[in-house]
Amino acid sequence: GDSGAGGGSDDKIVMGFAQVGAESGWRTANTKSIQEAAKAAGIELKFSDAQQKQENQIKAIRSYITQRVDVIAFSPVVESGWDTVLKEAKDAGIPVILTDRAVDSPDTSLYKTFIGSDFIIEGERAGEWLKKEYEGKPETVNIVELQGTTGAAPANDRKEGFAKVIGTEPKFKVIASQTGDFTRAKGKEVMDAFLKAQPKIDVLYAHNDDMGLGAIEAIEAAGKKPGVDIKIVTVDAVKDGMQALADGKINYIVECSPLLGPQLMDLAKKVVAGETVEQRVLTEETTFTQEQAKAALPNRQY
Amino acid sequence: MIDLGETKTGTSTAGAALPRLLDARRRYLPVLATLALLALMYGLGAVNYEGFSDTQVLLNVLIDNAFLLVVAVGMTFVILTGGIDLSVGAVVALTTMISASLLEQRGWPPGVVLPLVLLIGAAFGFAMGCVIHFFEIQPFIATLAGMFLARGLCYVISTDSIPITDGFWTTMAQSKLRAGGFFVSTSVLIALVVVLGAAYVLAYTRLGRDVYAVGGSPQSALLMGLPVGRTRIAVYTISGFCSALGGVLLSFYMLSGYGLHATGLELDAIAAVVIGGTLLTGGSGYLFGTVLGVLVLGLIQTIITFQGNLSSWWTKIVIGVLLAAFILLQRAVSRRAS
Amino acid sequence: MTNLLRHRLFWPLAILALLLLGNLAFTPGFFSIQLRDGHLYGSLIDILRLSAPLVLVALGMTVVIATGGIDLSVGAVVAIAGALACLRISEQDNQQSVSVVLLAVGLALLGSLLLGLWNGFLVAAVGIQPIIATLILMVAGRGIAQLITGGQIITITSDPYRLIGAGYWLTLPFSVLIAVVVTAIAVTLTRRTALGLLIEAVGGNPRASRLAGIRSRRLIVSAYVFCGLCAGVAGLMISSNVSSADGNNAGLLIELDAILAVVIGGTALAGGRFSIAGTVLGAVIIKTLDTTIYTIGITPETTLLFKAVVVIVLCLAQSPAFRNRVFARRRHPDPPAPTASAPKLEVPA
Amino acid sequence: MATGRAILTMTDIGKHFPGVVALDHVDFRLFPGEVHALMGENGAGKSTLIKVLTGVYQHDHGHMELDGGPVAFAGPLAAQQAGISTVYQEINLCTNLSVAENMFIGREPRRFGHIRWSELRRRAADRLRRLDLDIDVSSPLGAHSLAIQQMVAIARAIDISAKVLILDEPTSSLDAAEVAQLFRVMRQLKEEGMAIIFVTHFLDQVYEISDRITVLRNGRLIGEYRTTELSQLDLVGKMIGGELAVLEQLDEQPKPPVAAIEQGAPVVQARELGRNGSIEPYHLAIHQGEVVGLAGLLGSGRTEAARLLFGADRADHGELLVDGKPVVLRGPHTATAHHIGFCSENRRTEGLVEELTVRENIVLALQASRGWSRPIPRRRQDELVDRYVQALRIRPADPELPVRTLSGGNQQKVLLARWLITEPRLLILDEPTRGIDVGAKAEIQRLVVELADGGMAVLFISAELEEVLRLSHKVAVFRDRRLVTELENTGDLDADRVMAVIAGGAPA
Ligand SMILES: Nc1ncnc2c1ncn2[C@@H]1O[C@H](COP(=O)(O)OP(=O)(O)OP(=O)(O)O)[C@@H](O)[C@H]1O
Ligand SMILES: Nc1ncnc2c1ncn2[C@@H]1O[C@H](COP(=O)(O)OP(=O)(O)OP(=O)(O)O)[C@@H](O)[C@H]1O
Ligand SMILES: [Mg+2]
Ligand SMILES: [Mg+2]
Repeated sequence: GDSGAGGGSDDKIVMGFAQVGAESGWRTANTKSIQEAAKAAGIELKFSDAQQKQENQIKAIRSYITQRVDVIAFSPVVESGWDTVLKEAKDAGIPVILTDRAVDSPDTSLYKTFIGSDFIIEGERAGEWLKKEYEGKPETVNIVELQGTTGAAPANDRKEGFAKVIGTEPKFKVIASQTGDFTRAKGKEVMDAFLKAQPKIDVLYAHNDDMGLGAIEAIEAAGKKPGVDIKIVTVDAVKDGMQALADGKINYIVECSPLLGPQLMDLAKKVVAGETVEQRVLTEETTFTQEQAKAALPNRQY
Repeated sequence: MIDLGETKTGTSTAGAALPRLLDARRRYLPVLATLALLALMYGLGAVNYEGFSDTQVLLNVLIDNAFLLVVAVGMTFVILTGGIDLSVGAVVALTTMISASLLEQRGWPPGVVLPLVLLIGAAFGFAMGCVIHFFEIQPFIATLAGMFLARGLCYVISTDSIPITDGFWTTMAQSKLRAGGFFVSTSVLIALVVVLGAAYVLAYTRLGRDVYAVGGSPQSALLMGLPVGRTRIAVYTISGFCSALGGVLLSFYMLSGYGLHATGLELDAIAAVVIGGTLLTGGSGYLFGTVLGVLVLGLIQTIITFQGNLSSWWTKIVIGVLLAAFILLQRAVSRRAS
Repeated sequence: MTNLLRHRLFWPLAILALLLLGNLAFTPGFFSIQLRDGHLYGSLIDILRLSAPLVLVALGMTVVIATGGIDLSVGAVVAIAGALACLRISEQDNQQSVSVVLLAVGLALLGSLLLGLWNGFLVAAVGIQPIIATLILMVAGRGIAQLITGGQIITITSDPYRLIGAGYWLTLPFSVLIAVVVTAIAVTLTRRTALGLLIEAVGGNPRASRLAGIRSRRLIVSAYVFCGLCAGVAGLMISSNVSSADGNNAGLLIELDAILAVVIGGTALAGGRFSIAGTVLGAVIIKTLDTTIYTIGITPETTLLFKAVVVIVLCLAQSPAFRNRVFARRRHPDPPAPTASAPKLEVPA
Repeated sequence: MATGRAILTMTDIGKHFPGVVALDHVDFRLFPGEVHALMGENGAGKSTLIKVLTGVYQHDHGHMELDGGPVAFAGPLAAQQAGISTVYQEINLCTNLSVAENMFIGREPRRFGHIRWSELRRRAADRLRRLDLDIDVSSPLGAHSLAIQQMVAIARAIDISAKVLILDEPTSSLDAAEVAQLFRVMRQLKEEGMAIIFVTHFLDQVYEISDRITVLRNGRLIGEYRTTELSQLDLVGKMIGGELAVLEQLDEQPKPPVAAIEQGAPVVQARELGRNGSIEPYHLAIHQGEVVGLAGLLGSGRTEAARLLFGADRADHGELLVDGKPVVLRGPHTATAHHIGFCSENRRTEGLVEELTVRENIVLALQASRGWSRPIPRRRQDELVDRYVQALRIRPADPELPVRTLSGGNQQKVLLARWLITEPRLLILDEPTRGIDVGAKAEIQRLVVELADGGMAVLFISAELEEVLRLSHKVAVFRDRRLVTELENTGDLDADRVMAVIAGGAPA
C-alpha cells in the first residue's frame, strides 16, 4: 500500500529521480525527456545525477526517502545491490519505478514497475539482421565487435544477445572484440588497430552509434568504404547515427529509445493514485534500415 | 638598558609559555577551521532546505560514507608517510567481487569469506609496500599498477555484477541501530571503531609516531634508527586492509559484487584526507581531519541532492564550486589566524 | 656497454622495442608503412598519431610535476577546449572557412590558458596543495564542458578543423607535427633558457630557491598555464580527430596516462629533475601498449591485467634497486645481507 | 684512558662511490673511556667512515669488530641496537615532530605499548636542562634555530646508553658556552667508560677534549697519534700534507678604523626594523667596505635580524634603506635586485638543491637575478664555477657531480660560492664557515677581507667569536632577540669583553 504520501501531497506529485549520470548524449536525451515530461504532466521533479556511481544513486534515493517524496524513479547503474535501500523506501511507503535498466532482486514487491528497453533483445535484433543479410551465402563472415564499457550492463547484454543469435550459424566468426568505452574517439582508435591487424573484416558490430561513427572515420582513413566494404550495424539511433545510416555508411541500427519521459509520468500518476500497473513496461522501440532512417531523420530530436 | 640577566641560553621561561600556548593553538587551527566551516555549511543547508536539519540527514551522511571513511583512514596512514595509494578503489571493488563470488557462486560460509577477503586486502597492500620499499618504485606507479591489477582481477572473476543474498550479509546490510527515532547502520559503528582505533595507533603507539617521522624525513628517520622499511610496508598493509574492510562495508551497503564499484574512490579518499589538512608531502595531519574531510564531501553531496533541480553538469560545477569555496575559506581562516 | 645500460632512457627504450617486436610476431605487416592517398599509412604511423595528444598533455604535466605539483584537471581542459572550438564552429554558417576555424582555435586556447591560470593561482598565490587545487577544476571542468555541449555530442563538418587531429601535411599526420613542434618549443624554452634550471630548483627545494632569489610564484603559475595550453591543444586534436566534441568522455582519465608517461620517462613525482625526452618516450610506450592490446587480441576483461603486468615489468626494469638486488645476488654469493632495515636511501654526507 | 682491549676495530675498510674512492684501506680503533678525534680536511672521508661503521653504507671490503665479535650492520637501527649512538653531521632529526619526540622517538616510555606522553615530555625537558637548554619541548623542532636542533640531536644521542658515542661535527654552530657544556657531559661519559668518536674542525677543541687522534687524508689513513704527542702544527701538516700560514697573517693585518669607513651614506640601513615575536626593532647601518659582525648566544636573534635585511622574513615594523632610500622587500628576489646576498646557516633545508649539480647550485642565485630569459652562457658558467672551485678548494673538483654527493664542508663551500659570484653590495653570511676545515676557513676569511677591501659590505654571523672579531670592523651584540649594543672593533676589543656584554654585564 502507498498510504504515506507526505510532504507537499496536497496538489502536486513530487517525484525523486536518480539519474545514472551524463555519460553520453543518449543519457542526456533521456534526462531531458524526463524533465520535459514532468513539466508537462505537472509533476514536481527532484533530480539528481549520480555521476555513474551506484553509491551516489543510493544516497540520492535515501535522501528522497527522508524528504518524503511521493514517488521515486531511477535508472539503476547496475542490476544488483538495491535491496536495502528499496526496502527502506517500501517501509516508508514510497513507491518505486525503475527506468531503463532492471534490478535483479528476487523480491519484486520492492518496486512497482520497470519501464525500459531490453538490451539483450537489442543485441538479438542486431544479430537477426545480420543473419538475414547473409542468408544463403555460405562463406565465413568475419565480424569485429566494439563493446561498450567493460562490465556495463548494456555492454554485457548487447554482447550476449548478439552472440546468442549468431552463435547458431558457424559461418559467423567474431575475429576481434574490444571495448571502445562507448566513445567515438576510442571507437576510432580500436578500429584503426583492427584494420591493421585483421586482413579481412566483413562486418562491424558496435554497441552504440558513437563507437560506430568513430570506426567509420578509421575505415575511411584506411581507404575503405564503410557500409560497403565493411557492413556496420549499431545500437541506439541517435541523430548522427541516423544521418550516417541515411548516408549509407551504417547499414542497420537497432533503436534504443531514451524518450521514456511521458510513459514514465503516466505510470507515476497511476502508481501514486494506487492503481495497479504492469510489472514490466517495454519502451516502444524499433529498428532502422536506410530508407526508414531517411524518413525518420527530419523529426529526430536527439 | 634594562637587563633582567637571569638567563644563560637567551630564553626566559616566562617568554616560552606564551608561544607554547599559541603554538598548540596554531597546530590544531586548520582542523578547527575545517570544523567551523563544516558547521557553517550544515547551517546554510538547514536554512535553505526543508528537512535538511533533520538529524537523520546527518546520520545518513555517515551511513552513506562509512566505507569511504574506512578507506580514507588507511589512506591517511599512507599519506602521512608521504606516499599515496591509488589502488584503494580497485581493492574495494575486488573485495566485493571476491566476497560475492565466494558466497554466492561457491557457497562458502561468511565466517570464512569475511576474514579471507580482509586478509587478501592486507596481503595486497603488503605486496605493494614491499615493491615500493625494496625496489624503490614510486608509490604512485606501484599502486597504479596495483589498481590495474585489482580491477583486472575483478573482470576476470566476472564482468557482471553478482548479487549477494547471503543471510549474514543481508542482516548486516539491513539491521539498523535505532535510538530515539533515528538510526544508523552497523557499518557506521564499524567505521567509527576503525577511526578511533587508528587515531589511537597514530597518537599513542610507536608505529604511529614512526609514520609521522618517516613522513617528515625518511632520511632522518633512517639515521635515527627507526624501522623505515617496516613502517612503510606497514602503512600500505594497513591501507590494503582498510580498503578490504571498506569493500566489505560497501558490499553490505550494496549487497552485490561488481568490478565497476567504487570507481574514482581513490580520489575521494585522497581529497578527504587532504581537505582534512594532511599534507600530501607527509609528516603532518590528523585523523580527525580526515573524518571532517569525509563529512565535507558527504555534505556537499547531500546539499546537491537536496537542491534537487541541478542538471548533470551543474551538479559537477556546483560540487567544484562548493569544494573551491570551502578550501579557499579554510585557507583564509587558517592564514588569518597564524 | 655499461654506460648504455646505465642511461636513463635505456630501459624504457628496451621495453618499447620489446612491445613493437611482440606486435610483429602477431601481425607480420606491423612495421610496414605504405603511401596511401598521399600520406603515410601503417601501424607505426597510427601509434605516433595516437600518441600526439598524450605527448602534449604529458609535456605540460612534466613541467608541472617538475615544480613539485600535479595537475589532475588536464582531462577536463581537454574536454573544454574541444567543446569550445566545436561549439564556435558549429554556430557558424560556413564551417569550411579557415578564419572561422582559426578563431575557434584561438578561443579554445584562450580558454585553456585561463583555466591553467586559475590552477596556478590556486597553487602559487593561495597556497592550496596542487592535487586538491586541480581536483576542483577536474570536477567542475567536466561539468563546464558538458554545459558547453549541452550534454550532447557536437558534430561538425569542417575540413580545416579536421586537419588538426586527423589531417596530413607533407605525408605526415598533422597532429604529430604539432606535437613535435610543441616538444621542440618546450625543449628550447627549458634548456636554451634558464627556465629548466629554475624549475628544477623550485621543485627540488622550494625554500632554498626562494632564498636564492627565484620568483617561484611566477614560475609555478607559468607551469600550470603551459600545462593548460598543452591540454588545450590536445583537446583540439582529440575532438578534431573525430570531428566532434564530446564533453562527457573527451580526455577522460588522460591525467593518469599523462602522469604515468612522465614517471616512466624518469621524472620523479616529488619534483626537481625532469626529462622531456623521457616523457615523450613514456607517452609513446603507453600508446604502443594500447595498440598492442587491440592488435594481439587481448580480451577486454584481461586488458587491465595485461597493463598491470607491463607497468610492473617496466618499473622493475627501470629500478636500479631491483637490478642490484637481482644481479648482486648472482655476482656475490655472500652479500651484506639486505634486510628489512637496509634500504638504499640517498643519504647526504 | 685508553687501555686494555679496543672496543671497536675497523681494519682495511674500503668504500668507493661512482668515480670517488672515499675510503682506501683505512684502519681505525677505539678504546673504552677515550675521546678519539677523527681529523681530516673536507672530503677526507670522516663522515663516510662513520656511516660505514653504522651501516648507512655497506663497505666494499674490510672487517669490523665490536667488543671482540665481528659485526656488519644492516642499517643505523642495527648499529643502535648494538650499542652505537650517533649524531650525524647534517642534523638528522624530524623537524615536523616536537622536540621531546625527537629525543625519544624509537624508545618512547611506554606502558603496554601505550606511549606515555607526559612522562616523555618530562624526561625530555629534564635531559635538555642538563645541557642548560630551557625550551618548550612540545614545540615542533623546526621552529628552532639550527644550533638548538644540534643540541637536541646531541641530547638524544647521549641519552641512549651506548658503548660507543659518535659525534660528527657536533659543535659546528655552537657557541663557547654550549661547547663547554657538551664537553662537561662528554667527560662524564668518558669517566663512565664510554668510547667517543669526535669529529671537528676546531683544533682547540681537539686539544681540549681528545685523548687520541686519527688523521685521514683523501680517504687514506695517515696515522693514529696520542693527542699529547702531536703538536697543533704537526696535526695541520698531517691533515693537509703541507704547511699552513694564512691564518697567522690575517691576524696581523691592521683594520682601518670604523670612522674611516663610515663616511657617506650606508649601503644598507635598518631603521627600527623588527618583526613581532621574532626580533625586536633594531637600528643597524652597514657601509661600503665594512664588515659588521653579529655576536650573541644561541637563539639570541642574529639569524632573525639578518633575515629581515634580506626579506627572507617580512618585517612588520620599521623600514629598510638602501643607499639612503627606503625600500620594501617583498621577498628575497627584491633583495637580490638591490644587490643583497644572503647565505643561510642551514645549508641543507635552505641552501642547496641537492639533486642539482655543483655547477647548477653555484650559478643559481646569479641566474635568478638575471631572470630566466637571459641564461648565463655555458662558457661563462664554467669560468665562474672553476674560479671558485679553485679558490675555495671544492673537492672533488668536478662541477658536474650532484651536490648531494659532496662532503658536508664542501657543500658549504658551494653555497658560499653561489653568493660570492653574484658580487653583491651587501653580503650576509650566516655561519659561513660551518663545517669547513682549517685551511679553507682561512681562505674564506681572506676572501671576506679582500671583498670588503674591494668595497663590498659584509654582515658576518658566526658562533665562533674569534672569527667575528678577526674580521669585523664593528660588532653588534644581540641578546634575547634584541640588539643590545654596537661595539667598535678597535685593538682592545677582545672575546672576553664581548662575552661580558653578551652575558648581560655592563655595556662596554
Ligand atoms: N653518497 C655519496 N655519493 C658519492 N660520493 C660521496 C657520497 N658521500 C660522500 N662522497 C664522497 O666521499 C668523499 C668523502 O666524504 P666525507 O663526507 O666522508 O668527507 P668528510 O671527511 O666527512 O668531510 P667534511 O669535513 O666536509 O664533512 C668525498 O669526496 C665525497 O664527495
Ligand atoms: N630558547 C628558545 N626557545 C624557543 N625558540 C627559540 C629559542 N631560541 C631560538 N628559538 C627560535 O629559533 C629561531 C632562530 O633564532 P635565531 O636563529 O635568530 O638565533 P641566532 O642568534 O641566530 O642563534 P643560533 O646560533 O641558534 O643560530 C627563532 O625562530 C626562535 O624563535
Ligand atoms: Mg663530514
Ligand atoms: Mg643563527
